[in-house]
Amino acid sequence: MYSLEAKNLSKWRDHYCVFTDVSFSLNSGESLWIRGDNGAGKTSLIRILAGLSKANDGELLWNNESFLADNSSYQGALHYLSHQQTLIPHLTVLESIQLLFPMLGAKAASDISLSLNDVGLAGFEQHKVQNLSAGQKQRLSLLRLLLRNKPLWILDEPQSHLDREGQAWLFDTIERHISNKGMVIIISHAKDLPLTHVKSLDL
Amino acid sequence: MLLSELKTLYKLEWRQFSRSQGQWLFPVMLFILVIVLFTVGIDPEAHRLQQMAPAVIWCAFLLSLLLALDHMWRDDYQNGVLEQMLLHSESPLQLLLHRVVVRWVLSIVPLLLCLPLAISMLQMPMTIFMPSLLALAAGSFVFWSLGSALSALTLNDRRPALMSLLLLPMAVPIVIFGSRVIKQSAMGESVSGLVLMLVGLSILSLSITPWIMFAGMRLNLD
Amino acid sequence: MKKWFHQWVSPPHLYERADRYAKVFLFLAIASILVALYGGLVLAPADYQQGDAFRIIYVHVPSAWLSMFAYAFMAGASFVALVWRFSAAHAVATVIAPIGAVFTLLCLLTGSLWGKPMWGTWWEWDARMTSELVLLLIYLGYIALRLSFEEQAKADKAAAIFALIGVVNLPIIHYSVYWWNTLHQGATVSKIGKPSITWDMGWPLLLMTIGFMLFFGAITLMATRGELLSRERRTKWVKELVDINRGVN
Amino acid sequence: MQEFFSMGGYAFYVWSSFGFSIAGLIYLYLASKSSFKKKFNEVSIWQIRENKRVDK
Repeated sequence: MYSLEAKNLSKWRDHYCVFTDVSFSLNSGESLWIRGDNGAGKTSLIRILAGLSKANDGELLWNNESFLADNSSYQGALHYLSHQQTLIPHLTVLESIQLLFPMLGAKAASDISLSLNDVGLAGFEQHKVQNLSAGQKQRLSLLRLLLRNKPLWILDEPQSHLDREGQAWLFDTIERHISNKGMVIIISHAKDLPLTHVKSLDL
Repeated sequence: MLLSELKTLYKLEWRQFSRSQGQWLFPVMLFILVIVLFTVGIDPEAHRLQQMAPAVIWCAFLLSLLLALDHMWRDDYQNGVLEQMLLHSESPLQLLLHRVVVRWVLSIVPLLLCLPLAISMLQMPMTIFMPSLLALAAGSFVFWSLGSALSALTLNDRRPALMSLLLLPMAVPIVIFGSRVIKQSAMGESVSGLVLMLVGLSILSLSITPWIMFAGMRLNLD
Repeated sequence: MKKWFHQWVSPPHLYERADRYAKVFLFLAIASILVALYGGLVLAPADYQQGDAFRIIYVHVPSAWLSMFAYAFMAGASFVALVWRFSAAHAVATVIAPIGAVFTLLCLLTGSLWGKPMWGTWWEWDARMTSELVLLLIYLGYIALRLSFEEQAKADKAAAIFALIGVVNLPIIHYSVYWWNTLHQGATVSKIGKPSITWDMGWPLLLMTIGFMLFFGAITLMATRGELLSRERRTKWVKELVDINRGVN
Repeated sequence: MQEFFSMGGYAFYVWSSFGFSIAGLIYLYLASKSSFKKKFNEVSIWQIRENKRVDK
């Protein structure tokens, strides 16, 4: 069982306040949906949670222990997917999985064709990433989530570029992760998230 | 754990190098072009060429490296790979340092292979080959590591010129010592002291720059 | 000691004191510069080798000294700001950079004007002139780096790091240029022997340097006040201060 | 007096050096002064705007 708690987080950029007094708590088997208008500071918040940025004020507790941005037990437990697709254009799909993803915290896949089948990219092994469509790139970068099992997923608009089928697959995967006692923090512009046990946080 | 990480890094860098659609040739082409332009700017008589040669070789070499330095972090910064690498690495400092060294080797080897060509174009004796090779390797490492640090510091700036303007004033000592190596070895004098000086500078830069790189990245990723 | 220092560099305290000190410094600076001008231009005898042209030393050397002193001060402030997180030190470093650049430019200009009659050329690749030119480029780089950031906090950190890189590099540049210069020095014939400075030539130089330093202190403090206000605009003391001066209360 | 201004034939170099230096110092003084004023005005305008925003 894990728990993540944020108390009164605030972020400033010079004299401009990005957000103040953000608090939430999240336990295993729950997900947090971060909503808000453009520029409300969703990405800033999520980057603080991923340990890439520091809050100016407030506290973050992982398993009831406070951590600084470089706490290794917390860092080792999370998987952060940014809104960028985090792919190198002139590698092939296969090379991305074998070489790039291990650099980005995923294990080398044991059965590549099976995992590619999972995200609907079977048969594209030798295609270069730059030749894939935006949706296919998104599927490929989501594959990283499956390659190493980490309890906390932090996802910045994961369903962008995905078609209906892709979205269904994505939310199925998230749902499965949550029911396996995982935790998910997700930014989404969707009107409605097809997830159970979802808390929402409005910025 | 770290070892396997580094092994993956080497493989990844090599794959990117071999897939870069000839991009590794651009610095080499620039190197030759600068020498050609310098030469057509004067009357190419042997003694005049020999007088200019040390400066021309060094300036052409460093300018070509600038071209390669521009891609040191920028591409990975823009597509988000850099932050993920730092986030998930066991030892980000070492990872960055290894990447700097790998890229340095991949960039200077093609340039050094052109050195005999440059020497003969400038009508210098081939005896200067070995000393200048050593000096160029050591001097370029100082330049390269400082350049990587400064480009990490200027990641958020989209204009590629800023890093060059910060870096080039710092190249003054390298060019002074380095071109002296070429000049003295052409006259048959001993240059080991000068080469050692450049090696010393590269050790100094190796001990300082990883911290600057790391700080620069943290700052620009915030 | 540390507590005292902390209190002294707290922005409202610095802001308030800076005004007073700036006025005192400015007064002393103008007084000593005027006396030194009189001493240097009228009282000091002409040099037996260089004649009256040597008087350029009274503005050239103080600006050269200030150009380096300002850099050292800026780097020191950057170091303090990075290590102990004094926001006021970042403000000081910010305002020093352009001031230091102006002094460096003055040093190059006066050096060039001195070089023309003595060496017969506006620019001689003299070791000091060359490293002074590199220093100017580093100042300009520092300012450009600062301007490239939108966010002040980031600009502060990056610029401070760059200032410290410069501190390591400048001595290396300086000595390498000296070494380079002595190697080819044989070719140039210079009219300047080592000018042995006597006391009646020396005191105006010393006084002028002190005057320049006081002046540097005064304008740095004045500019720092504005920078502090701008950086601390959210704090209570700035709000009160602005309200009082606007007569709102 | 004539002799003083001619500076032993180096008048141009000596006087322009001193002229540039004094001009530089005056420029620095004016620039610092005006930067303080500029910053002060900037902050007071910012504060008026901020007060309005908070009142809303």
